[in-house]
Amino acid sequence: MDARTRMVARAAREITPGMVVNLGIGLPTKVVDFLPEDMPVCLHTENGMTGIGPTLPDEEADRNLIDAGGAYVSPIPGSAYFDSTVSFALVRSGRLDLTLLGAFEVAENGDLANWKIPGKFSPGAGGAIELAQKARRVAVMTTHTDRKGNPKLLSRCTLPLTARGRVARIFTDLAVVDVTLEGFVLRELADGVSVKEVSEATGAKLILPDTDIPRF
Amino acid sequence: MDARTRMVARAAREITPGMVVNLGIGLPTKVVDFLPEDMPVCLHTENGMTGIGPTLPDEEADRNLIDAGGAYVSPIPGSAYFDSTVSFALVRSGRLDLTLLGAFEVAENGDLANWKIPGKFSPGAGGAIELAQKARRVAVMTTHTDRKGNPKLLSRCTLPLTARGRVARIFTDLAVVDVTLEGFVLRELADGVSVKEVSEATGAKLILPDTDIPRF
Amino acid sequence: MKLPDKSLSLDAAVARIPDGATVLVGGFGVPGTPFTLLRELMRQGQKDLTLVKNDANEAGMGIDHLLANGQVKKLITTHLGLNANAIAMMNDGRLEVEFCAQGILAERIRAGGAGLSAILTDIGLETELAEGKQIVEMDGKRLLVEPALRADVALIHADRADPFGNLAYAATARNFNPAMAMAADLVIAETERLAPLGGLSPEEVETPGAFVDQVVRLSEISEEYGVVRR
Amino acid sequence: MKLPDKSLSLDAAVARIPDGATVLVGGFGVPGTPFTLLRELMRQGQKDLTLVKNDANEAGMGIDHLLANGQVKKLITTHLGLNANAIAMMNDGRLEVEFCAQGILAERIRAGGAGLSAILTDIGLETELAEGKQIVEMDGKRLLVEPALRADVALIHADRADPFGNLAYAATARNFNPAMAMAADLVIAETERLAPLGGLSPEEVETPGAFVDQVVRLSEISEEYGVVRR
Repeated sequence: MDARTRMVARAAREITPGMVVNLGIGLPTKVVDFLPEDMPVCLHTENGMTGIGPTLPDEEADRNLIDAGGAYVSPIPGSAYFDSTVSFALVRSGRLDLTLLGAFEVAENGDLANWKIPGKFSPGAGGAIELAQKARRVAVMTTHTDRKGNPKLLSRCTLPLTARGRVARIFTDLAVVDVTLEGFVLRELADGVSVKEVSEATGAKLILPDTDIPRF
Repeated sequence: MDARTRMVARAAREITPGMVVNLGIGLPTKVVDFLPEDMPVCLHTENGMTGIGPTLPDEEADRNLIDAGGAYVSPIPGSAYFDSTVSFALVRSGRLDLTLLGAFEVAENGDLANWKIPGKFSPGAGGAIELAQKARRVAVMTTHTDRKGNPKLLSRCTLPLTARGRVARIFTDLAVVDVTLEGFVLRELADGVSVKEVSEATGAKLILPDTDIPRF
Repeated sequence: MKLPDKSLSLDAAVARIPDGATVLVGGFGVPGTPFTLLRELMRQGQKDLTLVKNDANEAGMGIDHLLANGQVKKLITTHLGLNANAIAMMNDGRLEVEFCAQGILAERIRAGGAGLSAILTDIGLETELAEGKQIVEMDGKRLLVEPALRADVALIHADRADPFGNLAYAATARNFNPAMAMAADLVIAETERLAPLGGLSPEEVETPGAFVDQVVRLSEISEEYGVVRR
Repeated sequence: MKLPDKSLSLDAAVARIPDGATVLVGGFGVPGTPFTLLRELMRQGQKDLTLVKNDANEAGMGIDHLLANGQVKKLITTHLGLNANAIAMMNDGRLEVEFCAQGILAERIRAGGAGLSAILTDIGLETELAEGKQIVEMDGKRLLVEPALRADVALIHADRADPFGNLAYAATARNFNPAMAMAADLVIAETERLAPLGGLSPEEVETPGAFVDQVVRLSEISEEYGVVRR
């Protein structure tokens, strides 16, 4: 497995039996492939479905059945379709146990920026603000640094925020990092990555736990 | 036809093709029997149905299908069932063309009191406040006087209000009376009733039109 | 991946309701009232309940059992007209009653289920129902703040369900059930028919199971649903 | 008594839309977008429209035709990410765009359809989306006032309908359609299948016909619904 695949596989283990989970567009949707077949879990997509089944090839696709990212998905036994008001009622009222989201920046105080780069990219936030603000637990999946090597885990976000203080955990290609009252705490290391590498790639203080740091 | 039946038959003529109509509990529901069979009209009941069909005898009743007054009703082709939020969305958003309501008191300024007699009868207003406040047209059906002979059409209501200034027309056993900016205007007289009788039974000034007063 | 199973026995589901709970109860008159859950709640005897229901059923039926049994301290409702016991208890000061316009009660519950804080409305302005309520001005218009009503528990009656808690309703037995089924931390649905997962089509589901915590299959239909001969 | 017939031809229905109208447009991506109504609106050329839609479709599809044709002065939306034309027009100042959080846009429209004046919510507080919005304090908490969004016209895509305007939808082609179908003074629904009265069961109706003004039966399914191969 490459670093990205390991990150996805590790993030999948964040999902525990019984959860209702929304997987953000992009990397997070890949998590589906790593969920145990018999695990009781309910996937939600904000365009109006719970119980998301496998993505279908074009020739088997139902033109009326997509997820929020536009992928042609399928139902499983117990799926339900509903409209946008019900879909976000579920998000805002606390019925979403977990959301996994992408990020431009995450701060050590749990702030998240993932929808706007002023002057460069501002297509609107879609459902991200409500997912980030209201899911019971918010975790982020992102490369540890951007394409130019700049850190995405920062002491403070510089971009317009999606939500304040809501990110609990970050999965990257290098590490699993928790957001605590004291700041970023390193919880796990990717195979072959050193503490020093993670520290240098992080734009804020990285607290090391007293205990052993597991590998993933 | 007795006076009450004539009132009901006259009120039925208030309903014109294409309307969405809510008939209040009691006398107003009797209006159904006087609607032409081929008239295009949609009856609404606030517990969650449009397209109300005939009331059924007990032995043919569906235990899950009642109107807001508890009568066992039936569907017609094109009926729809919906929940209470949708039902009152229809009322409040202006989709209800007409409601016919009962009254304790109606005032010459269009105020309506039909839900509470302090110290005697205060079971709650149910859906009456929204019906009276938001139907595009509000008409009242009531006996002209109460059981003791006291007028129910007054210069001002004495009881707690259901809605202010919303009643447009009143059907009674004696007359059809409109609420205008000048006050009550006599529009029609029941068969065998004199202008004097109506005036005496009315607790406010009754304006007579310049034109002939039709009989019903 | 498969969807979780939330089916539970009647007594175990109702045992999750604590004393002092605020409880939403579905139904408008008879249809949609969760009579079996209510009867079990009477049997278990949880106290100091605040009930939220469109009406108080009729004397000797539904929530009237809980009222008569002294389990209810407050009732939030729209109309008590068919229950003389409830009116008497209210008049005697044995029951605190808060009245709400029917559609506004539905919207307050829905707002609770939708994670909103309140709605702004002109319904009830210039009537007694506005007394004591917060007023907000918007675009020069005075509006009432009607706070969202979210509860500890919702008791729901469904026509059909699956073990994940997907629910469908019959005819005018919908009424307050769909909104209430979204608006509590513990949503318990009794169902006349329990299909296996996949037994309800995704199109016919009216309350998605993600809102529902426990599903109780009725072993018999309460005789209180019988057609009332008046 | 029978229910009124609201079926109308495509051109006559769309001809009821005036210049300057605010128009709600159903759909989330492709599913549920009323492509045929939109194409006719482009053909007829009504101007100065304010559109409300979850997204701007993709370049060369749906509302992008209206944007390219210069018929739209303002767009209220949640996300333009898939339409580079729309982003370019916004960046060049040729299109005014108002962004709204997705679920709040849905709730604002629903509030318009439910005859409410506004909702109070904490969504977007302490973000850019809160800028310039009215704030209300309730129980010591600051909340945003999000005004109801009611429009002149709603363009809806249904899977099935009857002549009274009762509507049912397919799978995730629901999205914004049910809320929008309640929230305009002129609601026009195109439908893939038009059943006779009674052809939809009262249980399967999702939008009651009382909210709908005109029903247009599609003579063919727009090729824009074809599965997008990316």
